[in-house]
Amino acid sequence: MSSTEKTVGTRGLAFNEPLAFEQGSPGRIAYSLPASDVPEKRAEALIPKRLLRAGIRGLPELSEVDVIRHFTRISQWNYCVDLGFYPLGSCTMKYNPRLNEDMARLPGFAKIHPYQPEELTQGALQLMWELEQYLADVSGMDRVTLQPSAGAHGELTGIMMIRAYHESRGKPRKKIIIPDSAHGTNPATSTICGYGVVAVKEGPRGVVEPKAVAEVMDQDVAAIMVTNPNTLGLFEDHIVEVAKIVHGKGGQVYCDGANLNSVMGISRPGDWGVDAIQINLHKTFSTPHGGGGPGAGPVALKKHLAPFMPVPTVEKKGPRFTLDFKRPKSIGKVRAFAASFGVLVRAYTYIRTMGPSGLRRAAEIGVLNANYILSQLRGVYDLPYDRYCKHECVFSDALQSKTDIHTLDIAKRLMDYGFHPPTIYFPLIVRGALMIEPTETESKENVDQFIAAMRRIAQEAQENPELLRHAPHNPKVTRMNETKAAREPKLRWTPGDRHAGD
Amino acid sequence: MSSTEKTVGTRGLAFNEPLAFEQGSPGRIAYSLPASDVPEKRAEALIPKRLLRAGIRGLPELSEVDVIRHFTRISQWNYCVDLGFYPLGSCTMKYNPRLNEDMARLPGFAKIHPYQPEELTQGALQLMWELEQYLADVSGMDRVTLQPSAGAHGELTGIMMIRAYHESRGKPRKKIIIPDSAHGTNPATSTICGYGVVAVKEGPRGVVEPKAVAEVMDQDVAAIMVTNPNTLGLFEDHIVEVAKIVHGKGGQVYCDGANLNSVMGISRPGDWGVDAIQINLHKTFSTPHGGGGPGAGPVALKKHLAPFMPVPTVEKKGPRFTLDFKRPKSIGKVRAFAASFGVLVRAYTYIRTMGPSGLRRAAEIGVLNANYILSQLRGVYDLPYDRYCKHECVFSDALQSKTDIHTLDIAKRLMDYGFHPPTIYFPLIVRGALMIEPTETESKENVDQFIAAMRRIAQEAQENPELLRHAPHNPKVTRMNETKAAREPKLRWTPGDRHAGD
Amino acid sequence: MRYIPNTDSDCAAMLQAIGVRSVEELFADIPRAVVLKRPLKVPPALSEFELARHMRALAAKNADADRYSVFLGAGCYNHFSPSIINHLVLRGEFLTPYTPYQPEVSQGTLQALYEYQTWVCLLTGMEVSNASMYEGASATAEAVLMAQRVTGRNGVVISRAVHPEYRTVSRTYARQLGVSFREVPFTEAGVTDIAQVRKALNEQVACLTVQYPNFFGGIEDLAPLAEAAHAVGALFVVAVAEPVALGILKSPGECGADIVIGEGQGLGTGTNYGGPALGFFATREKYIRYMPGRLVGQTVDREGRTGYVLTLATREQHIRREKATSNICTSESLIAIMATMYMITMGPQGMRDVALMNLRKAAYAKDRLGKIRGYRPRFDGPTFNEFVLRCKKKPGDVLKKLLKRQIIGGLELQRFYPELADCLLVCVTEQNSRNEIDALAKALGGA
Amino acid sequence: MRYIPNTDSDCAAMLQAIGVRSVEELFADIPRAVVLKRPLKVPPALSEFELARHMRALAAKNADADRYSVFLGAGCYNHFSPSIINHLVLRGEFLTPYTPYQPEVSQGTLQALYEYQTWVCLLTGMEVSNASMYEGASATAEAVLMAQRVTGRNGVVISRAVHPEYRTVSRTYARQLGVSFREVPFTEAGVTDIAQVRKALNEQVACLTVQYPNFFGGIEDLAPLAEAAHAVGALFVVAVAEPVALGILKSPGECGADIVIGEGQGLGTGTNYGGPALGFFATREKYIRYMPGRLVGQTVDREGRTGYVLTLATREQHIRREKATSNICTSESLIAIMATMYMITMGPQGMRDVALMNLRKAAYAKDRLGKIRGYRPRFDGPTFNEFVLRCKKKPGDVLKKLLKRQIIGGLELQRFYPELADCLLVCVTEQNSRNEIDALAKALGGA
Ligand SMILES: Cc1ncc(COP(=O)(O)O)c(C=O)c1O
Ligand SMILES: Cc1ncc(COP(=O)(O)O)c(C=O)c1O
Repeated sequence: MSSTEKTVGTRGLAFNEPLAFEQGSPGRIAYSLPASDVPEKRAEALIPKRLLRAGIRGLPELSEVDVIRHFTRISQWNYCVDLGFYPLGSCTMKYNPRLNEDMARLPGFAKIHPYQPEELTQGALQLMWELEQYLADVSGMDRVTLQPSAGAHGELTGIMMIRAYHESRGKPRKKIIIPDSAHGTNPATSTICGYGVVAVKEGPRGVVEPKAVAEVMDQDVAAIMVTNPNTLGLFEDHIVEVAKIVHGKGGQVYCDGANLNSVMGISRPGDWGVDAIQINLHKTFSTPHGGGGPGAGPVALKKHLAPFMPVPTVEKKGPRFTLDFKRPKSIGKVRAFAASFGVLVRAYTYIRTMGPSGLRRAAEIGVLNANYILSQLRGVYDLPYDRYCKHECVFSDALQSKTDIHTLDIAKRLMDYGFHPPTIYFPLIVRGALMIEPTETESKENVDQFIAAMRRIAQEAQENPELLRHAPHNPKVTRMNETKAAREPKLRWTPGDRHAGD
Repeated sequence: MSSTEKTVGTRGLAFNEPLAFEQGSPGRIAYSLPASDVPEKRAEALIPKRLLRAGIRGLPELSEVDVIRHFTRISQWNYCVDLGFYPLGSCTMKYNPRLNEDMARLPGFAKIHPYQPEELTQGALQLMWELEQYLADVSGMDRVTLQPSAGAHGELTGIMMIRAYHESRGKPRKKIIIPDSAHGTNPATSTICGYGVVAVKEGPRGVVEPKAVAEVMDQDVAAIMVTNPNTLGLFEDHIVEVAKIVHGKGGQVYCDGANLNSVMGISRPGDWGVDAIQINLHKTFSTPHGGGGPGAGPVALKKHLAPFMPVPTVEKKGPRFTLDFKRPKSIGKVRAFAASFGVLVRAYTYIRTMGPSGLRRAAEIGVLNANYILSQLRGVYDLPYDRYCKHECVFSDALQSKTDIHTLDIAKRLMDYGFHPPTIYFPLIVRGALMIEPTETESKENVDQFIAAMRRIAQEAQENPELLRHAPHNPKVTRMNETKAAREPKLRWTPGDRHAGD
Repeated sequence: MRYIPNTDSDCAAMLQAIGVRSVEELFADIPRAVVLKRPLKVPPALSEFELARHMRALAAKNADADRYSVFLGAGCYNHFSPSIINHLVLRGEFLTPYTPYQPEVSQGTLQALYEYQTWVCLLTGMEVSNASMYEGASATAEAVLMAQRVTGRNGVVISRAVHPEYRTVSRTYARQLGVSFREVPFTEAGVTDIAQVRKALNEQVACLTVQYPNFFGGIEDLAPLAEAAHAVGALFVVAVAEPVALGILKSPGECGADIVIGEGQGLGTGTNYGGPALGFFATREKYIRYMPGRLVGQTVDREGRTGYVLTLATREQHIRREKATSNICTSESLIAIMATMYMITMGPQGMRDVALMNLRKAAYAKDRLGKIRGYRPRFDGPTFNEFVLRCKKKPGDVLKKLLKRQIIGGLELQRFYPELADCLLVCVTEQNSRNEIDALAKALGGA
Repeated sequence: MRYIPNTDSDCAAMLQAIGVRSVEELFADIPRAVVLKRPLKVPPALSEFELARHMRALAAKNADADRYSVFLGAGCYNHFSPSIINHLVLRGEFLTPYTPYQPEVSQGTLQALYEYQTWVCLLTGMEVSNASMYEGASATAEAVLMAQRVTGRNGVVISRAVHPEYRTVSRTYARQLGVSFREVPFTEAGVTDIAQVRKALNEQVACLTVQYPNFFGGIEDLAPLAEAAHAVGALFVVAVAEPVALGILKSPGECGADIVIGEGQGLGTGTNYGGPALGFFATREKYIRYMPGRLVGQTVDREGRTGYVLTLATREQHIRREKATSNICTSESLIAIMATMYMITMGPQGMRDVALMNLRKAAYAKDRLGKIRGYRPRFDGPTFNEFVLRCKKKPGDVLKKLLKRQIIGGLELQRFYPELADCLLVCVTEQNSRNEIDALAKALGGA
């Protein structure tokens, strides 16, 4: 692609690599185990034969170097934060510090068992207790449950607690109000919690209007789930009033805290009137996404919801830390054991690295980067809500669709330039949305390179639309047949499959 | 390259990345240091001003993620064992076990100081002492100095000891006999040790003939340096006789042990009559090459050379291990401190992983793989010495040069197929040599893929020679202007350089 | 701040380009009343090596398995993870991408997850697997919800030999959806009482859930349980908290399971105080569209090259919103990839070997400890790598004495089973040497 | 064996293709008499986790800097290495290639080494650097040999304040080439006695070699030394064992050095019981063709794209054989790359900060310890992060007492300098906290 020549993206040697299951040779091994130091009884001597299997048919037999090569090769097919700018809106693809990985691997954190006696896990408990204090202050809330394993899991936990709260006061109520810019997890969560969904539209400024909420708010509404800053990257500036309206009718305010990163240290959900909020540690607190998890979604709460927290909570008794299981009003548990502890260690390390001013600066610079992109692409791409944004800015393909170039084409073309595409076609309320979140860990130079690529693509859309329609050209594979994938689902290799490489 | 489509090599997204020195912004940082806990005196208060500098002008200023990306991106431009078959003859590019890396990083090995008292380094000393025993048995020698930092360093140490030995018996003598298939380090070593070089030609079977040695052997010859198995991949089957001839005139037999991997556990230099041999741990014992070191080149010795070993040696006194510096005949030292210890830890780990039968099997399978390649490419490429080989087989471009295709073209084309080229144009005695060492860590399938690529290249040489002349096509860059590099040497960035990416 | 590249002059240039004088202006939309007027109450920043020192000190307050002999399992197993897994998973290319929404630049993650789905099927004997769930307990809960969707029924019969936390989590998830649970007891063999199961099953039951091997290490005989469930039209759900056992045990699929869920932390990831973990979720092809979670499918690109994509997303929250099969979004891809590395490293032979080694060591320990005065196995059925040990002395006191010898001897069952208040649950894996077992025996003899 | 993929049936197929019946036939050329008839005397293979346990036990017999306060330097410095370096260097793409003979598929290593050569020049104030040598002592020896080649002279004047091992190694290397050494003493300021240097220099001298900072931590005044050497036509060689000092000290190049060599283990690699280490070697452009070692040069490919190659190989053994400038082949690329990562991570500000921190902590310690009864600084000149402490009590006894408090207090100089038998060499880096220094002072006060 001569036109991308002086940009970040180019082409180089890559390696084809079939499925592991299509490789190997019988008897080849990559593992080692000690010789048995106990009597080598036959399995049949210990377990009735009818309960035994011969072996796991189909697992490949490779040597150690084969395994190393397999995963090293396929890893190179991935784009990632360690390779470049990853402006996936709402996903907060900030740099994932390596120090956090080291800390999570200390034997005293990695090689401990959740059922060890408390006196042998004081370090782990202390870390969790302190992390709870930090998150409580960042969110302006009273307590935090560290148990949920991701953002959506946190939402679930939060809404369950709200339900339990309402139940404790008589009845669970029936509905949850959700603005239609919300992430899909919000309505899905409501359903699992047994609630119906009442949609509210954002107003013309891209935020929820108190009036709209007042119209739908009644005694059947258990809560509003509001994302703030929202998925348009905008601060819900009526949030305080909205909260009052909801509280006025006995409802609760749940905040989807996926975008907390842009107000951290600047403004606190607790002060907005929020009753519960999940905090995505894998976004705001820098733990790696790992291609889709693990994450962690602690939920911060106001006092009145604290009795309903899942067990155990971590408590400090004098110099000692303990797990408290005796919480009669608790909703129960949303996962086994205390939490996704390894993720907590990483987030804790991050917070201790950043300190109070570092956390605030992260918010500020993330917002600055987003507004800079907004200002530099204004006019080049359609900007449905032209206001200062927070963590991200949302454009659309309205200008390009005139020449039949769509968001998808723009996204794919960005790959050729060496960038990961933004989040696309979300939020749903913006047709052909391009949702761009730079985060604070990108330098002005990187952001400028991205802006330059976006401008060139806009130009290409006019001058050479075919180039975009056939993009991407640089990655090892180009656009995938998604229809075929969905119509003829092939979800696993089966013995007898032809080699995929053919 | 449609013709490489179903092979290992292909193209994918790669990233341009300028020099680190061309990046950054003043004031940006990637490091952190604690606040000072001692008085913050000005440097001028402690050191006369005229000895101080303002700062290191020209170093770039990056953030942590910039550093991560810089090195992650450029790393992807490298071929490596972890990515594929690397049949670089004589270099023994076997798999480098990851476990070895972990062991070398244990704080008890990585965070210890060479001048710590012996009672606080008993583990390190024990490891070195045991490693000496293992290497002594593998080589069939009496003692081993672990001090040298690479193969050539071992040669130097070995020849110095031989010189010291001769001096102790009167005079150092003047010359060293070196077969002309030898690696360049052998003659270079001789010169540094103050010796002239007497060349002997290999016989028609590719090995040194006793007669040829007898002809040049006299009282002025300090030693013969013989590589066995040699750089043609052949076992010097007259070695015992050659050693007798050399010993007969009071000379010493130095063996370049770079290829010990192919006879390990099968036959021992000590039994051939060798007096000293260096062992390249980064070849035979699996420590990683790291793009050109670190290595380690311990020298194994017969008893009569032991007094000349560099200090310190590691000795066992009862249950205790000590460093012995009191060796009056010692040549001195060839490096500071005891050895390239971290490399020794890796080699030790490897030996303990392999055990006696594993080591032997490594030799056997390496030789089997080499002979298999030899048998499958015989006739496709010219084979100057058609005999069973040891660790490697050596072809030439004689058949291809008829169509003006040369070893270099074949080598570059292999890259397109996803393979690293063999060692080329060495040994010098084979015109247009292609020296192929598969090692034991390659599976038959990998070797077969390589053979298939070599055959297709031979075919392409006939059918489409231009394709080869312009190879490689898949890597990020193609053939380099080496003449320009040598004629107008540009060996460093200087402030003011244009961006290299332009 | 080393994680934030922009310098003051970078910021100044950007502010100018935006047309504002300060960053504060960009926050002007936040109502004044809710602007925080003080710094966060978080300790001041520490430099890298101060922090590392602090963390080492904190970690040292925990008793790790390098320093202690640990005989705890109970849903979190201390298996050996080959070194290469940690090295491979630390590659930034695996560690730092997002969920693979853009397949052209995510083929590494996608192929790895396709391989994950494959081995989950091979291991469990099922037809399809999703690309991971949070962990075993919530996966069990999701299985209950799925059974409810498939059958349209609201009853759940669950064995008391299922991990107590799996049961708690299932209840927590399912209560707001009107699911009612009935628990069935275990027998003196330490397995689910099938007679009681049969009594509990009826046409209102969506699923029967058991664990395999069960919480006591006992090996359920799945086939008759499957039959019983199917007889009333209920789904048979099998939870596998210790998948290493499936290296030798007949797969649940072969025994008639309809949904197999479980926990994969033992496959390469380690204990980590219980998380991150790995929920797996497999079922029969006919139920695909009821499944929660992400699915990776094989397809081709425009030039016909094989590749992988996220597919069948019409089940998921980001498309179906309130009608989704689950609200799950971020799951446990990296842990799934680690487990894939583990399974591929182990291969069929390694999985068999490690399973056998667990079986034998635990058998040796059960035998050895059972012969000590005052201790004997509580149940008489076959077990895998865990067993329940009845103690004459108070289990809590026994454990405390063991601690003095750097032995963490097991779990007090009183915590979950009042009727087993005199019992310990003891787990032995390939990481416990015979010496350790003998030391435990000796210490118990003296305790 | 997990490192050897070929199975028996793979082998059988290959043997058949070759046309032999057994692997033994492939070894038939080895004379029977020298075929080994027994297995190697090496312990039987250990599985990964047995071996890891064994190694941990072995490592635990060494006192590491995580558990001890270490005040040892003397050519091997315990500096902090940022976490990212270890992560980056473990990427297989850096760890597992060979020397970059094939530039098209080695641009990563080549660019990194070009960057290495660049910062070595910037740090030392020289014009060209090679791509690494083994370590500091042998690099010093190679500098001597190069000076001999450049000047055609055989005399070397070397300061006694140069690291004793550097001097020993230089002698070991140079004696067979007829080089004679003359050592010059140090003054009461702890630096090279320039009057004695002037006396020793003459027209037979190839080079004057000093260390900067010197072995006692003293900061030589290089400019007059350079002048003195140049006055007799000798080269001025400066060894830098502690390059962190160059974060604040005037560069040797600026002071007139002709060759600067040194040791870079402190830049990101760590102590590792002394190795692997990193020899650096820099000189003036006019001497390029006399230089030992590999050089990376910038050039363009056929399509005009910037790239890097190994160049000027006509100096090297593989081309010039016995006429080469050195026999060095494999050197220390990976350690050079780690040091490059370190330098780029630290940047100009970081290098200045860390140097200042070393200076200040050592100054604090020198002051604090020098005030204790029975201890005082041996020399009165300025020092960087090391200093010589004279003790009333026997230094050996003092050290032994400190060990009881987990303090490794320094190096007994008696080992190398009989005249300093009552002295310790004490090193303080940024890794020694004030608390540690105070604990050392307290212990000395009591010792
Ligand atoms: C606004 C919003 N809410 C919720 C979520 C769900 O978070 P998780 O993926 O951690 O479950 C996301 C994640 O993309 C999000 O962007
Ligand atoms: C035959 C032979 N001898 C000596 C050497 C030099 O070894 P090193 O590079 O470890 O110094 C080599 C390395 O390529 C070699 O192949």
